[in-house]
Amino acid sequence: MLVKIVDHIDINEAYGYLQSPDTGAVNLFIGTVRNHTKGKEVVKLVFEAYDKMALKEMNKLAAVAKDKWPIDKLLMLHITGEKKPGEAVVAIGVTSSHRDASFEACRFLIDELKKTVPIWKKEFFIDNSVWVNAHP
Amino acid sequence: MLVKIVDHIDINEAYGYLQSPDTGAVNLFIGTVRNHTKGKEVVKLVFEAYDKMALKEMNKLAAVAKDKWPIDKLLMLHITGEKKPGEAVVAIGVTSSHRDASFEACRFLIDELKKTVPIWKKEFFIDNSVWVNAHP
Amino acid sequence: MMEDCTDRKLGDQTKNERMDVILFGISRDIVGEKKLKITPAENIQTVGALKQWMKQKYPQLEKLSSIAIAVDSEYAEDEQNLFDENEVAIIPPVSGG
Amino acid sequence: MMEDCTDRKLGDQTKNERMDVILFGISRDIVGEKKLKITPAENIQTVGALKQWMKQKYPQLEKLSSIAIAVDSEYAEDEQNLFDENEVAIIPPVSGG
Repeated sequence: MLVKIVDHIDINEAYGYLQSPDTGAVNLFIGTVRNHTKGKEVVKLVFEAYDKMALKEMNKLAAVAKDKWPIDKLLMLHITGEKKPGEAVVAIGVTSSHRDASFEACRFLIDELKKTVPIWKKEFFIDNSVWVNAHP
Repeated sequence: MLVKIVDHIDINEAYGYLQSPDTGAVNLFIGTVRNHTKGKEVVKLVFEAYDKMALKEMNKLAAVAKDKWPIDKLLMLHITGEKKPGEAVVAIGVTSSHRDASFEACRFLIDELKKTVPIWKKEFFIDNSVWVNAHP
Repeated sequence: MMEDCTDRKLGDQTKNERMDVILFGISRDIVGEKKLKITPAENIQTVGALKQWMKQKYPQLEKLSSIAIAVDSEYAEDEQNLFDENEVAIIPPVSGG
Repeated sequence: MMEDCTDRKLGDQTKNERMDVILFGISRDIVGEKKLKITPAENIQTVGALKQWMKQKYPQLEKLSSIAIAVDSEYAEDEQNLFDENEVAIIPPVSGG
């Protein structure tokens, strides 16, 4: 299980961790910065985390997933700092003997991460910036 | 759209193709060789394909997926030849604005590939070998 | 007119003296060849007839989970006619991925 | 006995003259600081009381989609008591991923 807050996500490293001769199915989800949101051009994103708590919450989710599905390897990486369009901000990976489990667990982890893990994203447009989800 | 029969799958290259500044969600499924099946140790797998037809069928599936989901980038790679446990034999990737679409389309493509694409896998054990799925 | 047709047909048969059937995976192992040459004397006109002929000649094909025929690299129904210019292949149960 | 307790309580108050509240994202922007120091004089005993106090002091917090409090880096219910040794943080709506 590899759960980390990092500066940069390296896909090769992530896959290297997930690859296993014991199991045949790897599902990897990568969230990247989009160059637009609601019709406005996005210049960059800045992420900050309550690191200690974010790691705790991510580890809780990983434990729930391991209870629900037969998982061989599990990876959750989230960056903090500044990222430009196209760059990876989150990587979730699950290796299992069954592709059902790898898809479902990966989906569960990214969905739940977005709900509970204390990480915040600020979108920078050409003329202003906003904390995403802050207001209804 | 990148649909290919290859000798070797390079995850970094695959991700490089899927990464897009326009869309935020990449789902990548990688199937690898398992070192055991039904309790028997697997030494290697050998894949062969009816290349021309396999590519046609893969492209048909890609077209169906593009009709069903909003897809920005789509990748289907399958190897032929000999692979050892841990090595990647298939990579399916879908990039979309929505993670729903990326997960669902990726799942659809690997499920259908296994059903219709003319590729055959021979499992080599220590003492014998079998064409997978050949017999009931 | 009729004579013209017959001439052409005979001419074609001379040019293409056999149908090639491409073999993969276990069906290649069973037949023992990558390509099977079927002479016009066998008079195989449809996909279904080819399947029947193959299963009779190679009874081990009968034991497979399924067997399909591809014509010009597309899955073909039993009713489909076979022509000399077609590329024909036996598709045993697939196992990619 | 009663005197002992009072002594200890006074001693604690002297040691920890304020509660630190860690701030992130938009709540940090609203308050204008990374850490808010709350004196014992405010007499905030529970998570719910802290929320109320924060919203009164910084009315813009009221406009957020939600606001949670973490105690020792765990989400906490309104009823939970706050102690001097707790690490307390305001959790505005999360937006990771």
